[in-house]
Amino acid sequence: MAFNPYFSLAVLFVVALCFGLTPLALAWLWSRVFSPQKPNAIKNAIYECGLESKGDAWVQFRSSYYLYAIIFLIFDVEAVFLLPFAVAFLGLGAAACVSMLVFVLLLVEGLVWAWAKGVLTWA
Amino acid sequence: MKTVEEIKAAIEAAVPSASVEIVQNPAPSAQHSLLLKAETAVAVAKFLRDDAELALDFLSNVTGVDWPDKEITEKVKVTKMVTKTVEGTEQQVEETVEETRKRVEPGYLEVVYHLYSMTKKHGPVVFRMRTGNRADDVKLPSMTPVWRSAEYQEREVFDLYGVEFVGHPDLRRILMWEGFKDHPMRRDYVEPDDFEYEPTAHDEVLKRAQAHQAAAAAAAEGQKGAAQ
Amino acid sequence: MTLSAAEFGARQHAGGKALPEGRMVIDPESGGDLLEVSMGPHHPSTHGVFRMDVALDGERIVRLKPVFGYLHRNHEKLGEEHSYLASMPYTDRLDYICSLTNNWAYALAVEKLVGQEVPERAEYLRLIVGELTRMQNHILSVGFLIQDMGASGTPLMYGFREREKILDLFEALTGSRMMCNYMRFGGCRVDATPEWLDGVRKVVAGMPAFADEFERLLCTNEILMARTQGVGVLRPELAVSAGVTGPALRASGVNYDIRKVDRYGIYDRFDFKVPLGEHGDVYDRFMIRLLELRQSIRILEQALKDVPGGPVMDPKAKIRNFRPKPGEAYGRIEAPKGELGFYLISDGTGNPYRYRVRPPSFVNLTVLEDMCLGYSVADVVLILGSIDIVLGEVDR
Amino acid sequence: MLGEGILKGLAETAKNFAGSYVSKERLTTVQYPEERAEHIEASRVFPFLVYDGPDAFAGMRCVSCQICEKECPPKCIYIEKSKDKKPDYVGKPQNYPVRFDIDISVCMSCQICVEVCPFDAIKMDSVFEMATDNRFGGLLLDREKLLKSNEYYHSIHPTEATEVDGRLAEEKAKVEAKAKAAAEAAAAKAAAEAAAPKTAAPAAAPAAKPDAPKPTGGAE
Amino acid sequence: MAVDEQLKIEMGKQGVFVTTLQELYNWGRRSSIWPMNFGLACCAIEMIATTMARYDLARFGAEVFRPSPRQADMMIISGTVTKKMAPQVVRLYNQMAEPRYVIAMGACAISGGPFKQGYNVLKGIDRYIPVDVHIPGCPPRPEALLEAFMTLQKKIDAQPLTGEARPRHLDEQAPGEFPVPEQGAHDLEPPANKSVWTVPVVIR
Amino acid sequence: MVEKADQIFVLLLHWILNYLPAAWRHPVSVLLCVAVIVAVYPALFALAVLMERKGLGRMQNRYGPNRVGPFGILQPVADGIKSLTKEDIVPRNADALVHFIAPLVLVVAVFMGFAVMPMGRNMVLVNLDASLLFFFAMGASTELSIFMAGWSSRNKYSLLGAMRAVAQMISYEVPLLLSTVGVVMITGSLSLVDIVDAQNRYSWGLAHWNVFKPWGLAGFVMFVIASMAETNRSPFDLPEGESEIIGGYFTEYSGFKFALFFLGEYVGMFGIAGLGTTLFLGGWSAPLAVLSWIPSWIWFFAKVELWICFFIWVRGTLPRLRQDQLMNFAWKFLLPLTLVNLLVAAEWRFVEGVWIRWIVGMVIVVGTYVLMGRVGMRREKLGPRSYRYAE
Repeated sequence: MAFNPYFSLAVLFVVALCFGLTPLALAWLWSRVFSPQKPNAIKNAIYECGLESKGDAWVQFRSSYYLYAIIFLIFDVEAVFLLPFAVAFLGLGAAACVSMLVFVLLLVEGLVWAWAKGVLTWA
Repeated sequence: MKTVEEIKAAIEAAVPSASVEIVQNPAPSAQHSLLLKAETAVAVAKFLRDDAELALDFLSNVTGVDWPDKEITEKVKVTKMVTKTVEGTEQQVEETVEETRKRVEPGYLEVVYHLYSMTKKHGPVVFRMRTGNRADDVKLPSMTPVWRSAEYQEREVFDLYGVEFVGHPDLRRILMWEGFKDHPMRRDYVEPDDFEYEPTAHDEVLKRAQAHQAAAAAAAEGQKGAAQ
Repeated sequence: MTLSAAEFGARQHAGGKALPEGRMVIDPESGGDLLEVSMGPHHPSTHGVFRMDVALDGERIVRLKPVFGYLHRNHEKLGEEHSYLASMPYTDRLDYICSLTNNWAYALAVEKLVGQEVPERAEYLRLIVGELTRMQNHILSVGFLIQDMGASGTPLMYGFREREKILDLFEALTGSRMMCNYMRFGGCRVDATPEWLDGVRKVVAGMPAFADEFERLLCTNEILMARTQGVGVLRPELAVSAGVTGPALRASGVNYDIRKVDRYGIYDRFDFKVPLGEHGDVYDRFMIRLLELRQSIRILEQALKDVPGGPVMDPKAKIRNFRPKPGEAYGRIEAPKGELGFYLISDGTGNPYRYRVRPPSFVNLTVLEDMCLGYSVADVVLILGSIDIVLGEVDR
Repeated sequence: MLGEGILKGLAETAKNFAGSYVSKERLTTVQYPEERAEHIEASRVFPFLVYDGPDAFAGMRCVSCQICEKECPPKCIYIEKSKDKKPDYVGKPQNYPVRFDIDISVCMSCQICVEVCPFDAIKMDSVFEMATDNRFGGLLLDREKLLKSNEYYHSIHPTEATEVDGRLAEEKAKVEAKAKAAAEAAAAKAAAEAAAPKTAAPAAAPAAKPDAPKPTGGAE
Repeated sequence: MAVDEQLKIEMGKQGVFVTTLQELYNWGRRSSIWPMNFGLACCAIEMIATTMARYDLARFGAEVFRPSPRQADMMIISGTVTKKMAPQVVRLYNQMAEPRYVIAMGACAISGGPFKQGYNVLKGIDRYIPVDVHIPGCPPRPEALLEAFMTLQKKIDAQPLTGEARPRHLDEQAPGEFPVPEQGAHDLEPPANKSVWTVPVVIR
Repeated sequence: MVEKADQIFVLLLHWILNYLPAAWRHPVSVLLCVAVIVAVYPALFALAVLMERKGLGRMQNRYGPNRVGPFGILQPVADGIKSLTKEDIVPRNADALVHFIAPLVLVVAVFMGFAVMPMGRNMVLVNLDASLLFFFAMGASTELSIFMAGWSSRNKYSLLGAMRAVAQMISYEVPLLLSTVGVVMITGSLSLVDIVDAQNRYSWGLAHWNVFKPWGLAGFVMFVIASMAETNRSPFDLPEGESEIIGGYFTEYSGFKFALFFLGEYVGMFGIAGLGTTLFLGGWSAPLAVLSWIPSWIWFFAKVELWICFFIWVRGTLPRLRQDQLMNFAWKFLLPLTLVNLLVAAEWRFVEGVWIRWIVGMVIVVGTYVLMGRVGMRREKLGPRSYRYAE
């Protein structure tokens, strides 16, 4: 009887979720029965070293964060291309390997370019 | 290193309008000081810093001192014209009488600076400045443009004594919170009264604690009465 | 948002541009939101209740305003309300890591005020405890610095391991681990026994091994070097103008050690050198402390060779009913953190008319903003740690 | 090479890790409630009052001169002087404290009270286990709680206590000798009695506190 | 909540269950007290020394110093609380999650100590927040802090889960908020929180 | 006998399943396996926390927890009970839903990774063909959870922590992934089961672990470094950065939600340690043929624990890096090195002769490392210094 392997994954997902939810539920139950939660304005304020928080934390961040994300994307895609090649590597000839090398070198060139442009300088 | 007298002479040679007084220090330390006028103080300070021989490049210490108004009781010999009956006739006679007079010597706030030289490795040279009085005429020139190290120390003097430094880049309270009204290091500062629980008090504190205790006891008594 | 023109002007004037070359602050008006964060008063690495109001651009410091006073305990006011003797235990609590050097500075100022002599044995004892204090302070400050850098306590623990040995010595001599209250005007409170001196010799003999261990653990660590070298540069001109003293000044290359300049106590009898930095960055300040630790060992080795006999207290000295003649005096020593001075004005009564402490940590903080601008949040805690402040002294 | 310093550091911590199983030097923990660090003689925490002999009240050395109260920097001592008198250790009638409170929630353990006491009546204890959840009751020590015997004093500060004992015995001997002389020569009796409190002053300064020129009792 | 009340009564009937639960609960929170990483002054150095090798607070499972009040169980007020700092201390205490404990370490934290005559020094943090254990000393030795820690553990052990004697955090009626004092023109306002600070009268 | 010990869990499972009707067997079998995963790793987490606290203690000349239960072994239990009964605080301005979901996402993601992990011979929940990719996919979603936590708290420190975390984790994702490509190239499979099987061979009594090959050794070292960054372990624990940004992304979490983060982080550590073990240290196989009698699952867990011990050791020694250095290290040092390592792996296949390919491989990888290290240090002007003295 062949079963879908994803069935197991689904079970694991559900169980792991329950694993997280059960103690939270228990904690909630505990607070309902014994230890009442006492929210108040000071307690539920944002913590900021003992002071009242000034200004909002949700501000626009500088673009350098996003540039990293883009380069990451490039290299992650590269890895996606690399992996099938890697799996088939033992069966491939030198020519295929060289062409893959060219592909990698192109990406390296991109990295060097970004490096030279200062994209990789964290501000 | 030069003596105070020599420094005074050098200053007066360099900054002609500066009139510098020497304040003698009778203690064995013999650290005499120069009393500067507020108007010329910055120029003098710059001279002290930049003069090749003095080279007092290091301002070590800035101190505020409060000298409150002093009530001086003194006996003065006064000569005045008195109308007297001398030998039957009224005459204006000059007479010298000893009178007890009370005089209020106005207080002032004083700022004392201790200078050293890091290049010449000598010091200290002490100079001081005085405000006109303790209430409204409390402005003195800031030394922060000359020596950065005065920045926080002058803020402290401003906070605790109330001396206003003209030319200070950022004169705010430093030790006490914003919104605090008093200058606690002044000698007439009245401390907040929170002596409710003082089991081992004496003197001043005892009196205050007792006042609190009496009030608390009365309140407790009153509550008891109300409950009954 | 940015530095006001006046502030900037003051900086320029005082011999230091706001920023050394190569560092720049992005004009906050031009775009990107600033994150206004308060670091402290409750913050793991502000060494107490210090607070810095910080404006961040990403993680970079655009503005940093130190806020003091969270430990303002009215030390000076209390000093004016108490007798000269009663202020001695309070000085312990100024820089609470090095109580004995505080004692020393205060005793020195009062002795200057009244012209009091100190017996030779007492001078030796003062020097020994003073240098022990310097050692434990430097060990601790380096430990805290690495702690701020994110090490999970190990260097700090090793530092405390050695510090406990020194504290045991303090306790055996003065009765207390931290608040020693040991010195008096004209000498020291109690004499040291020969066994105690042997104990000191033993601890001092073990110190070089510890310094070696510490150096192996840290000095060539690439992460540490990367974190500290070139960070928080303090240029010598600014340092002098801002009155920075102690290891922080010497790390910037200025040769100024009050032990050498004033030659107070009996420092002129011993052969020691003053290590000087070149770059004035956090690494230099860190290394200068370790090198000074070795110099302290050297001084102690020499001092412990022959401690003279005799009284530890000038028999003419007065303790109770101590009333100096009117006058004033400023006495200072090279405390582990820099120049610690006491300025006393006497009006002839039993209490000082004015009792002023010149705290090294407080004045050294003047340059904090200049050193931090343009660096990241992570560097700020390092720069602060490398200045080595103690809030008891900053706020008094 | 990059990473060399890191490896050196790792070796150092590994050495300490392994060393903690073999060497006392590398496992410095003293497990407090069960083990205790060696008692250091000079160690001081809070003050206590010494009494001689078996009876705490009769042997109380304090004559309530209130010097310590005055000199205490944080003002944590409160003394109420008695109206009547009781004999002190040399037999001379003296006042005694009806009330002697020390607020150890304020005490800064500075030892100045001990230093200024001309009667060796107040000494420093080495008990530090005073943690309490009773703020007002637990931290105000009254006379009964403060009084501890001379034997106890000997047990915590033997060297110092022996010196003090010697000094007191000397003083007592002097007084007794004088009294003897006085009994023999009735004329000198009055003079001897007048001088008795003064004898506290010239006692040889011991090593433990050689500095303080002993005040001659009372506030000067 | 009616259901909760019923549940409580039901559980009260099953006394044994509650007792075991109580023991487990008390054992759990007693054995895992995480202090807040919070140093104020001199005593903080001794507090740090307590966590260091010689004294090793970690033996009790309490070396997990949390920098955020949300995850901490215990606040060691280690040092002088000035009037400038007091509002922050009270706010931090408020921001801790229940159950929370306070140790006032050293003379300054209990009463202002040697600095109590100062104009900027709060005469005891218990004027604003409830303190569980006081340690006298200036500063207390590290062993004294360990002893206080064990005193706190004993105190926790003795706390019942239900009933009148239950601790503050289990009581729905007990206040969960402790007002933060304002910094006024001359002093803190109010000078004390009357609900936690009642002064006994000293007879003189 | 040896085989029975090795397969004890598998046999146990079969024995249980025998008593069930056939239709139930598969679901129950899955459920049991999942239950084991969800039970074993939290238990290991408790053990690791205790080990960490005690080990750090020993490194620092002290005992560490030793009072709660015998030798302190009940310490994690007490911590658990405490966390369970602690009040749960949600900041007023926070995004409550995201704030609630974030720890769950973390826990689920880290557990999902174990689905493809061979924990012993025949002990794997799902043998996917692309299990390596699956693992990385799951690992990447932990970033999401951390960002959710930091962002939703609306706390400035949390936000900084979240930003740091995202930047750090995506940066190290690349070298982490690329350092494993060499293994895939030589093994020719993305299935972790196949990768272990490929290493479970012996020549002269020594196993064919990937770490014993130049590309494997280099890959291993880089994997270790990148894995420390991926799991936010010291010296890459910037998102938490206690001394800088308080608690980072979990500053505002209390009670059991915080405990879940704590747990998730450690379980994630096991996941990545397990993956590293599988890829480079031969998974459940013994290092020496003579040691093959020890059950495979013992080998696996022993290696994982050893890995954790190394993490603890590093944590006890090293200070933290700074954000820009961290990023530079990933992009300018690790990434080029991983690419060079691909060359080495290719060289391994094409060059004949055991010794020659060994030497050539080592020369390439070590040479690049030394060169780049030297150039990097010089460019950043880093290095030991000498000091002058004034008299």
